[in-house]
Amino acid sequence: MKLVYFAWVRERIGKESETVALPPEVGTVAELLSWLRQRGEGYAAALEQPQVIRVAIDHEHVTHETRLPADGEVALFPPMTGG
Amino acid sequence: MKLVYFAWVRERIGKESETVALPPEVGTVAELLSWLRQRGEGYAAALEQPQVIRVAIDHEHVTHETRLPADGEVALFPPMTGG
Amino acid sequence: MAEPCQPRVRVQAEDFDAALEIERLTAGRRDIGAVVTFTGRCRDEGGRLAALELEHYPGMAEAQIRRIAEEAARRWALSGLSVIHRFGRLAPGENIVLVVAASAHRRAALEAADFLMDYLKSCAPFWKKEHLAGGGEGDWVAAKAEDEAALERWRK
Amino acid sequence: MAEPCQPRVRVQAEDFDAALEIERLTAGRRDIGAVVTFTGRCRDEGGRLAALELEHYPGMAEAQIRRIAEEAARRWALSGLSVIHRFGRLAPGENIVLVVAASAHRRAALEAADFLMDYLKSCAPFWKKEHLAGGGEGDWVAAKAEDEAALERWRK
Repeated sequence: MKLVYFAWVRERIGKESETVALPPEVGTVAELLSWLRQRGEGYAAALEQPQVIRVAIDHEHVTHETRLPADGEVALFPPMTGG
Repeated sequence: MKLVYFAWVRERIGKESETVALPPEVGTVAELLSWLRQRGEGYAAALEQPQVIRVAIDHEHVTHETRLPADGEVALFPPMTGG
Repeated sequence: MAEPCQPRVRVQAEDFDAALEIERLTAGRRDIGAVVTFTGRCRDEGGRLAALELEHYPGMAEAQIRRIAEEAARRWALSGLSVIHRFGRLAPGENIVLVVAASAHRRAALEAADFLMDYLKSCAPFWKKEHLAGGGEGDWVAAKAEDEAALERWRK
Repeated sequence: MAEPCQPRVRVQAEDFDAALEIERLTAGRRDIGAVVTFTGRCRDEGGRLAALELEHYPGMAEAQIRRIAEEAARRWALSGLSVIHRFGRLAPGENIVLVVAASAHRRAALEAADFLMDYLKSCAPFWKKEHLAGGGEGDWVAAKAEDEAALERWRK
């Protein structure tokens, strides 16, 4: 699974993107966020308030209840401030 | 009193403006419209539905109840279609 | 709130340039977050019209637009406001009216432009006569009840 | 109603020219009565900022703006719709975003531009980092609750 990060999520995690192999028990977006938080200080800081994290799968917004695809690009980012 | 006319009010009356001496009993805009209607066919056609006629005195909108000034420019016209 | 901005108002036969009017309101400004332009254009009404002839009441047209624009500048915190209204014979595709509203914030600029257009429609002394595509004069464009009704939105 | 218009969408570092984009939507058209432009610009926040750095999600940014623009084209009878969103470092006074909406009628053009700006604000994957006038980086601009609330206006 390719993960991409933006704005302060990217800054706190310390990388723009990475490819991870998810354990089988990680099935939803919410579970992905919980799993990532265990991966280190930067992840914990980025995801300490998971409810504010916005998520897109393959360029489409999804909710935290959404099931992850077998493959694809999952993006994590703060609330958007376009316009 | 100077009277000016616009759009179909002007076309029906057949002139752009005129100066009239009002009889003393013509004190309000409504009375002016009634008095003008007697002045000929064109006036009657222009003012047959006096309630749709919009009036300005010295470039400011007024109601039909407004008292006429001693002197000034009174404009009669149809509902506006600006913009 | 700061003093209301001084609106720029012009009534003219000539065309206008929206980009130039934006530039006039915004040049050198670092406090403007939103600029809205509204351009009203002449339509051919499905091929029926050759032109619109815009008659206006000289003097009152400018005074009245200024009153409307000053009311907008009192209601919303605007950095700048320009209104240009043309008169004379205008062909389909030609510009009729321009409103430019600049503000720190988007809602003020959008609402001010919306307000201006509603009031220009029903309260600025202009009248439109149709010239038909087949030649000859058509009717005077009638005011619409919905345009008068639109003013209610702003009476609060 | 006719087919919805095909929106033009661009995400780019370069500046844009509102007049050129108006021209692109309206050239040769005789059926357009109203053109609204909304330009969002970088503010210095009372002298506090030297610049905003706009980060975006390439690919998704354009796709997401297109989805929003297509929704606007379905909701309102538009003759044309263009959206351009910039990214990169932008100084106060520079343009950030442009929406141009053209329609036969003024209300459709105004509402579509209003809708677009509300949705771009909260739903387009851009993030703004402050660069301070004194040098150094400031904070990421936080999303405002009022921007999220503004979307409620369109849920009917």
